[in-house]
Parts: sequence; C-alpha cells; structure tokens
Amino acid sequence: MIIRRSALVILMCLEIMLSAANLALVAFSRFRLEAGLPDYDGQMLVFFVITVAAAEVAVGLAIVVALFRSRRTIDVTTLTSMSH
Amino acid sequence: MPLPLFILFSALTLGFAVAVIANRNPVTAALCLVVSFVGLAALFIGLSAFFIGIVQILVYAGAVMVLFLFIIMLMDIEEEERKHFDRLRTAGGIAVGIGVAFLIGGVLWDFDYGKASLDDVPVQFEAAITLREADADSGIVRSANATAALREGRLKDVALVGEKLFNDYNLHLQMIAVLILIATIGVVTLGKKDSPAPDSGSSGGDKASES
Amino acid sequence: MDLGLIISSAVKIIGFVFLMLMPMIAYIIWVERRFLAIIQDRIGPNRVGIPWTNVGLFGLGQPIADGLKSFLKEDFTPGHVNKFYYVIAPALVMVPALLTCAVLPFGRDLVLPFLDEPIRLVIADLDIGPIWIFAIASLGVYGIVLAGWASNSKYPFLGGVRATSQMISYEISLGLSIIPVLLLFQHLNLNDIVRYQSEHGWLLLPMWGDGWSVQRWLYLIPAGVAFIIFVVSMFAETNRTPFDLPECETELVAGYHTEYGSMKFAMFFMGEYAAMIIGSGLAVTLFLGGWSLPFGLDALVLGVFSDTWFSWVPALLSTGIFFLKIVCFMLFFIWVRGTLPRFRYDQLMKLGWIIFFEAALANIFIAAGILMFA
Amino acid sequence: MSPALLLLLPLLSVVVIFFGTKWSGTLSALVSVASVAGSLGVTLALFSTDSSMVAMNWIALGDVLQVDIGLRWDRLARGMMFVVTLVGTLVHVFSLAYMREDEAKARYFGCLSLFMFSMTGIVLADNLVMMFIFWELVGVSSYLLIGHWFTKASAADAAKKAFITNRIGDFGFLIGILMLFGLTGTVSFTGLENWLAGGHAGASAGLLTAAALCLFCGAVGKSAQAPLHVWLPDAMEGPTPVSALIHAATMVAAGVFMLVRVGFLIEASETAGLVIAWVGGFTALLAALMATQQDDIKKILAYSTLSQLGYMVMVVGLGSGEAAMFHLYTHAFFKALLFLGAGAIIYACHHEQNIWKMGGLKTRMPITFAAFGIGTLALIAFPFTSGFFSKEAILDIALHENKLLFLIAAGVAFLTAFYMSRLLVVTFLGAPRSEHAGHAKEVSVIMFVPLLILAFLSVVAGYKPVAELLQAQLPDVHWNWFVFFVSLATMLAGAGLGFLRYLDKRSEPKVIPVLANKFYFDEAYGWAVRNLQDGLAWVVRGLDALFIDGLAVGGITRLTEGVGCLFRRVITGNLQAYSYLFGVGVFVLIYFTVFLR
Repeated sequence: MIIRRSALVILMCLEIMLSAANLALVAFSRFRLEAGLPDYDGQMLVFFVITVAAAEVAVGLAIVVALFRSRRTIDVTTLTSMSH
Repeated sequence: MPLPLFILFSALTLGFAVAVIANRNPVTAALCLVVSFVGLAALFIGLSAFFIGIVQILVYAGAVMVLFLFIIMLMDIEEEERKHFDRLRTAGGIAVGIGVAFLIGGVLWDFDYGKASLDDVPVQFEAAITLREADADSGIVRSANATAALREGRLKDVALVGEKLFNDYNLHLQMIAVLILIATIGVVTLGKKDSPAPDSGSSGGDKASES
Repeated sequence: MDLGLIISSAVKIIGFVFLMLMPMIAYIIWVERRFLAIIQDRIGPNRVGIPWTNVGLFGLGQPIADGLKSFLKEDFTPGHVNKFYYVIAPALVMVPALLTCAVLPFGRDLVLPFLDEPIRLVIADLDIGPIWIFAIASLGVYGIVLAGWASNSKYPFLGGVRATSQMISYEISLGLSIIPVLLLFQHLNLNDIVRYQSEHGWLLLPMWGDGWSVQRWLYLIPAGVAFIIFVVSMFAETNRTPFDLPECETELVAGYHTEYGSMKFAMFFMGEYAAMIIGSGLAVTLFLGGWSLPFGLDALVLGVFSDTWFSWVPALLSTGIFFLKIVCFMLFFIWVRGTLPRFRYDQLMKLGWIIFFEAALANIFIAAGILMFA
Repeated sequence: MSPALLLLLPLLSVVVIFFGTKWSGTLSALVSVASVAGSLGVTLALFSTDSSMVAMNWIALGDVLQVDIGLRWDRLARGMMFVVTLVGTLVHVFSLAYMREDEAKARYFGCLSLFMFSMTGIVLADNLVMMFIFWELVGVSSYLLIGHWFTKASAADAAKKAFITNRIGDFGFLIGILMLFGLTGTVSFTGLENWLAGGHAGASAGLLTAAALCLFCGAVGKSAQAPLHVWLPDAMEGPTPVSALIHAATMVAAGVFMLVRVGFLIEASETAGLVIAWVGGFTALLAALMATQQDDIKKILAYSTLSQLGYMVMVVGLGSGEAAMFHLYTHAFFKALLFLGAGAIIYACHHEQNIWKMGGLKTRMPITFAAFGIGTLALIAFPFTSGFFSKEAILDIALHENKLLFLIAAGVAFLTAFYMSRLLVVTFLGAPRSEHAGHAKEVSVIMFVPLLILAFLSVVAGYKPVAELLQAQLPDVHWNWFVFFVSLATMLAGAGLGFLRYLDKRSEPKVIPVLANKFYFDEAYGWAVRNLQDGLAWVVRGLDALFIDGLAVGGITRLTEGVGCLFRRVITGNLQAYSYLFGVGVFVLIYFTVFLR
C-alpha cells in the first residue's frame, strides 16, 4: 500500500488487510469453542466485514472511475490536491 | 485440516498476496488476489467455517474482483512505470512492516491458543446437543435441522450461522442492508455524473443480493 | 483421512466426470446439431460413423471426429495477444464448470452388498450445495473476461465485457430465485433435498407423501415463479440463445473467442456445454426431484431390491433417471435456441435488473408468507 | 367539562386559523368569535365548580424541580375568567365591524385568539413557571396586535417599545421566580403558600422582600406602572378594539391579577407592600396629571387606564387584593366601554383621533354618547355606578392604611373627574371642529350592541348581588360617610372645573408643557439609552476587542493557524504517506496497549 501508486491496487491491498483480519477472526472463532461449537459471534463479524467491504469496494471503484474520468490518472502520487 | 493442505493453502494465500503487491501489471495483481482469496477460502473451510469460506469466494472472488478487473479493463490502465523508489520511504515501510510483524509475533508468543492445534479443540457434539435441548426446553428458537445434523455428527455450518445471524444479529443485518442500499445509491450517483455509465451503475449494486 | 474415502472419491470423480459428463458434453453437441437441423427442416450431421465403412449410425461418430479435428489443428497463437492469459483463459472457463459438479448428487446411495456403509453418489457431500455451485460458477467469469481482454482486439474485448456484466447481473436473480426452494426444504445439502423430494413429492410435482397438503399446492406459485426465473437466468448465465449477446455473430463476430482456435476454442465450447449440463442438473435437483422417480415409486423400487444381492440396482436406476432428466432439460435448451430470436443488450439488462431482480425478491416474500400462514 | 377546555378552545382556534382558514378573513373571524364565545359559555357553565387539577407532569428534574401543567379554578380565577371572556367576546364582536375592511383580518383574529389563549393560561396557571410562559405569550400576542398595521412606522415602533419595556419587567419576574424556587424548592402557588404558612424556613425577611419585589417588577412591566409605563400610551397605535381588550381590560390587568395571586407573599413582607403601594399611588397621580393635557382620545384613555391601574396596585400594596380585584372587575367593564366607544367615534370620524378635531357628536351619535357618558360616570365614580363602589373601597382602605396615599388617591379622583369631563365636553358638545366630525354618523348595530351591554354592566356590576353572581372578589369594607363625601366633593369639583373650562372652547386654553410632554419620560429614556447604553457599549466594545477578539477568538485563530501550519507539513495529500503514518500509528497503538500494560 505504501509502495504501490495505483489507487486500484491500493484498494486491493485494503482487501488483503481486511482478509487478514477475517482469517484471524475465523481462527479465533474455531479455537474458542462456545457450548461445544465454534463461537459463531466471530464469524458474524467476518460476515459483516465481507458485506461492508463489498459495499466499500463498490463505492471505492466508483470513486476511482470518477477520478479517472476527471484526471485521466489514478496514480496517487499525483493526486495530492487535498493538500491545499 | 491435514497439515500438508494447510501448508499448501497458506503458501497459496500468502504467496499470491505478496504477488499482488509485487506485480506492476494491475490485471495480474487482481488475478493474484483472486487466487489468494480462494486460498483464504480454503483456509476458512479448513477451520470448518464453510459458509464464510463460500461467501468469501462468492463475494470477493466472484463479484468484487470481477469488478476490479472490469474497471481495470474499462479504464485500460497500463502498467505502472518503473519509478525510482524513494529510498527513505521504502526503508520506512519495511521498518514498519517488520515492526508490526514483530509485535504480532510477540502477541502470538504469549498467547496460549497460538500454540494449540485444531485437534486440541475438537467440536464437542455431545455438549452442544445437550445445551441446545436445554435451550429448546426454555423456549429459545433453535433450528431443529441443525440439531439433527449435530446428532449425526455433522456440523451444519450454514444453519448454525443463520441461527446466530437471525437471532442475535438481526438488527445488525438490517443496518447492513441499509448501508448497502446507501452504497448502491452512492455508486449510481457517482457513476452517473458525467455520462451515463451503465456498467459501474449496474455492477455496483450486485453485492446487495449476494451478501 | 482414510484410504477408503480417497478411493471412493477418486472413483466417483472419474466415474461421474470422465465417464458420464465428458461424453455427455460431446454427444450433446451432436444432439444439438441434429435437433436444430430437425427444427430447421434440415438433416444435420449424419454421415460420420464407423471409419472406413459405410455404416452411418446417424452420424454418431461426429463428436469424435470433431474432437480429433480440434486436437490436430495447428495451435495458432496470434501475435498481438497477452500470451499467458490467452492460454489460461479457456482452462479458467472449463475448470469451474467441472468443479461445480462436485456437489451434484447423481444417484441414490449406492448400497454394495460387500460394504458396510452405503456410498453416497455425490462427489462432495457438502452442506452448502447451491451456494458452492454459485460461488464456483461465478469464477467462470474470469475465463471469459480474460479471454476477451488477453485477445487484445476489439470484438473479443466487447464480447468479454458484455459477458461479464451479463453474468454478474444474472447471478443475482439466479441466487435469489432458489431461496424459496431452500426455504421449503430447509436443507442446503442437495442430497438431502433430493431425498426429501423423493419422499414428499417434487417441488413442481407435489403429488405424493406430504405433497398433497394445501401448503405445498399453494407453494407451487412461488416455486413456479422461481423455476421460471431460475431457468431464464440459467440461459443468461451460460450465454445461450436468446441471451447469447457476448458471441452474437452479427455484431461481434464470435465474441470473446474470436481469436481462439483449435483445442482452446474447443475448451470454451465444452465449458459452455458443461455449464449447461450442470445448470440443468441443478434445476433438476432443486425443482424436479433430482434422481428420484415420481409418484413415490422410489420406495417401491427400494423395497424390491433392498437386502438382496441386487441392492445396487436402485442407485444405478436413479443415476439413469437423473441423466434422463438432464437430457430432457438439454433438449429444452436446444429447443429454445431453435425458436427464440436474440434479445437486445439493453433489454437483457432491463430484464435482469428490473424484472427478475424485483420478481425474485417479491417471490421470496410470497414464499415466506405461505410458509408462515398456510 | 373541565377548565382545560378554556385553554383548548382558543388554542384550537389559533391552530385552525393559522393552518387552515388563513386565506379567508371572514371565516377566520367566525372561528375566532365562536371560540371566544364558547369560552364564555364554558366559564359560565363552570361557575359553580371549584377544582384544581394537574393535567400532566411537565418538567421533573429528579426531586429538585417539579413543574406541572396544572389548572387552578378558584373564585379569583373564575371572576377574572369571566371578565376576560366577556370583554373578549364583546371586543371580538365589535371587531367584526371595526376591522371589516382590514386586509389582514385573518391574522388579526388569529392573534386575538392567541391572546385569549395566553390570557386564559395566566388566569388558570397554578404555578409560576406556567404563568411565566403564558405571561410571555401574552407579550408576544400583544406585540403582534399592537404592530398589526406594521407598515406604519409608528405602529411597528410602538410594538417594539411595548415588547422591550415588558422584557425589562419580565426579567425581574424571572429572577423573582428563580429566587422563590431557590428559597422554597417549589414553584406552585400551593407549595409556596404552604411554605409561608410553615414559617418560611430558610429565608430572611430581606430575601423574601427582594423576591416579592422582583415578582412585582413583572407586574410593573405588564401593568405599565411607573417607570415602565411608557409603552402603554404608545400601544394605542394598535387597532382600537385591541386597546379595549388588551390595554384596558385584561392584559394590563394581568399584572394586578398576578400580584393578587401571590398576595400572600406581599402580605408577608411589609416593605414590599409599602414599595408597591407607593409605586401604585405615584403612577396613579403621574398618569392622571399627564392625562389632563393629551389631545388624542385614545391616549387620554390610556393614561386614565394607567392611573386606574395605579389605584389597583396601590391597594394591593396596602394589603387588600379583594379591593384591587373588585376595581379591576368594574374597571374592565367601563374602560372597555370607553375604549370601544372611542373606537366607535374614531370609526365614525374616519380614523380621526384628535379630540380637538371632533365636537358636537352628541346629536350625531346619540347612542354612543349615552354609552360613553355612562362609562365616564362610572370612571369618575359618580355615586351608585359600579366605579363608585370600587373606588369607594379603595379610598376607604387607603384612609385606614396610609393617610398620605389617601390624599394622593383623592387628588387622583379629582384629576380623573377633570380630564374625563374635558374629554366628554370637547368630543361631544359644542360645534364640530372638522369636516369628518361634521359628517359623522351613528355606528352600526353590531358595534353599539357591545357598547350597550358594557354600559349596562358598568352601571350594575358594582352592586353586591350582581358582583356575587359574577364571582367578583368583594372587599370587606364598611360604609364610610367621610370617604363618601371626599369622593363626591372631588368628583364634583373636577367635573365642574372641566365643564367650565372647556365648554365651547375651540382649542386648548392653556398648554402646560410638562404635562403635555408626559413629564419628558420618553426623552429621558431616550437620553439614558443613548448616553448610558452607548457608553456601556463603548466600554464593552473595548473589552471585546481586547479580550474576546484579541485573546479568545483571535488567539484561538492564531493558535489554530500556527498549529495548522505545523501540521500542514504532514498533510501532503499523498495517500501513501497517510497509510504509512497509519501503519506507524498501529504499531505504536499495539505496542502501548499490549506490551506496556
């Protein structure tokens, strides 16, 4: 995320980070038995994370597309208009 | 999950995740991410979270990444040109990465479960069935189907997840639904601005049903 | 992980996929050509029989000839393509199509006299059958999209884009349409679903067992709507006429596989037919009782053969029934192709997003209402 | 039937008018008249009941503060309510004719209904907070009605003046409420009464006096006592029926009503009573003096009102709320009568208000003359009219309590007779002094019927059986020949002097500038506001520039700017830099939460 300059790839990296958290959650849910079964509370969170991430990607991609339309680039090193 | 499979899928997940970052071609990066997600889903399934695993494939690999590819292709994004990396920045990034890895390793070291294997915590069907029967007696709605499956020694993952979702997380589910609706509207609005762009508008909404 | 499981799984995979599915794909192509020819008042391929003889066998040798042709053709790769993705794309179409069949139950539990436990005639007896199929099938998009993109050419690209948006659009109605079915059966295990239908009446033919109840007959309304949506969406998913916009010759030459030839093209072709077969299989499994016989005849057959040396007969019989049903369904596919004209692209999108999506949602509510109040 | 209906009817009318029938003036007028007539009916129907009710618990801050919305329906409220609704009804009816051609009829009647609602609230309130709320609502509706013709600059100014002047008094009222709450922990009248009966624990006499005087401030504002009386004459810019209703019979009487409601507090503090009595007496004298030199018929009546209110306040201060309420009750009838009569005259003379441009109306408007004459007689306490009885009671009490105030009261009685006879003579007798007056015609039946009803009441309302019937408060006084003769003598002297001096005069024979210019009160206020306020404003501005602008606002600005400058270095707009910093943040966070615990 720090090295790559394409906004799209940065979004992908974001997904990787979320997935890592998901994996941790699922693992904990399996290892922490509740009433003899995996603790499904953790999986619920994963479920919601996936859902929200899907929405987030949709919005993010729409923003990227809009950005690309107006600037013809998605290189984040050149997209620094927020600094002024 | 047998150890060889675990190693295989972990390697798949990690390796392709690294490839996502290392690749300069966005299409390749996206496809690597798909493979990584499939590996991740396999890991989920190995942790007997079937539903989450399948949802991972369905949503991420099936929908989200297709969207990514779509956008990449539509915008015809070329490979990032090879720029001279800022030494300081790269060094800083690596330092933070190593630091976080070190921290996580430290946490794991102190953490009992970190050293446990899956066989140490088998699913206890007997206990689960007893508890569910007690629940049924006290009037808490439980899926009879899932209980029957537990008696057969099968972990009916979807039923259990659904039970939890609609019993305890109903409000959250509805809130998520509203969130997705808002996202859909937002995407359509964003996509409409300049010229009618049917693709981004229509594909933006498809998560609504899949999740 | 015991050896028995591995062996039985391997046998099942080989038996189902390579001995049944692949030949079926090959011969369905021949059936299609013949059937279309009949519809169009032609004869169709009828000459290829046994080599060097005059025995025609109604052209039954045609698929073999086609296959040989594909294999033996020059494997030409155009210069302007992105090589890696160009090569991998056909495989990416074929593999998910074949993977999906893992959860399709293709027969009653096989009881062999010399084994203690019955063998389930399904490759992977997962509790998440339909979702698995959708998940894996959705991966099939990659093959098409990559094919279109890697060809690095105008028409394939447009075809690929069309195919992609079409497929992800119709996945929704596809997924939503089966929810009423799952609501009724309360199983996600396809084998359980079929067994239930075998005992209590098919979803669309509730005429034995519990099927005589008012609820089940009322349920025919949402089930019927779900069936229609499912089948039409299936057509769109598999890019079949009348939804074959991605490869419509008049506009896009041949769509995403314009630049492909020889065996790579054959892979696309086979992938498409495999997807059709799996789709029909799923439709049959969910709506038409899968491998079961109608009118409760299953119990009769089972009663005759159980506890004898012929206890394997019901299983084989059911497998035959399953494939019979699939073939009927495939004939329906072909029939539609021979009958209906092609949609326009905006009509297609409108149909998917405005009609089917809403109809499927409303259908779920109706189904839930019937289950709740009837 | 419950007293709550009295509140609901006018409220309903307000809602209906402002949200429904705004487009139709006639319809709105009918709605409004119906509501007020209904109120009158309900009041009459409830005459025999006596109840208090708590409708709902409104504010409850633990055990500290309890404010209920409650109604108190006792004899005081019944008598006041009768006055309010009766005069209200007659004024509404009168307005039908008077405002017939007005463009904003719907707004006018809506505001009248709003006023009726607020006034009813004051009368029925069973605690100070609720009373205060309606008190303010009365102020608002009064503001709206005075400024009804807001396109006229003088009307708009008068409305503002009334509002602002009232605000000063209300501020005192609010402080008084808070003081009482601080002392007793309750704001309901019953609670306060119990507290006083229980020996007013925890409050020194000085505090009690201060609280009572603060409450009195509210009355000073609302009842236009000196020195806050300046708004009332100006408020005559509003339509004349409004003056009759609000600025003669009811709203200004609300101050007196409030004082009587909290009379137990004033009784408890001798000093407060004395102050109140002197303020009242002073106002009465001052206003009567000013009235003698006014030319505007409504202003004369306004000053007369001030003077009569001064009587009431004085007698409240002297410890007899009954006498005050009795005078309020009779005064309401004859002052409403006089105002409505003035309204009829003004209407007939095409909105001419200067009495020196009238004259000779006796023959042209005989009914009005008769009614106006009866009102005048009642006001100057001609024997055996209603005003005679109430003024007799006041003089009697003043004689017993404070001889000096008795002298002032007698002087005021003389002045009253003088200026009222002046008014009567100049307006009705002699020859017409202007074209309008020459062409004046008797007003329509819809206008003079209210006049006649009020005239009738002005005569009979003072007799004991009638007053008993109408639920008025009756003071406990005995017949006193001395007071009677003093009263008679001052009245005859004043009236005679007035007749002699003004009969057949064409203009004011001798102008006394001090009186004509109202003792230069407005000018003094103007000067005070100009100089003191500007001086204060100058100082405050200096402080503001130095501390608020310089240090607080400017300092924060500069601080923010400085910090912003510093942090702007970090805000590169580069996503990667942000994510890098984010990573560092995560590192630090984990380190501190997990490893340094």
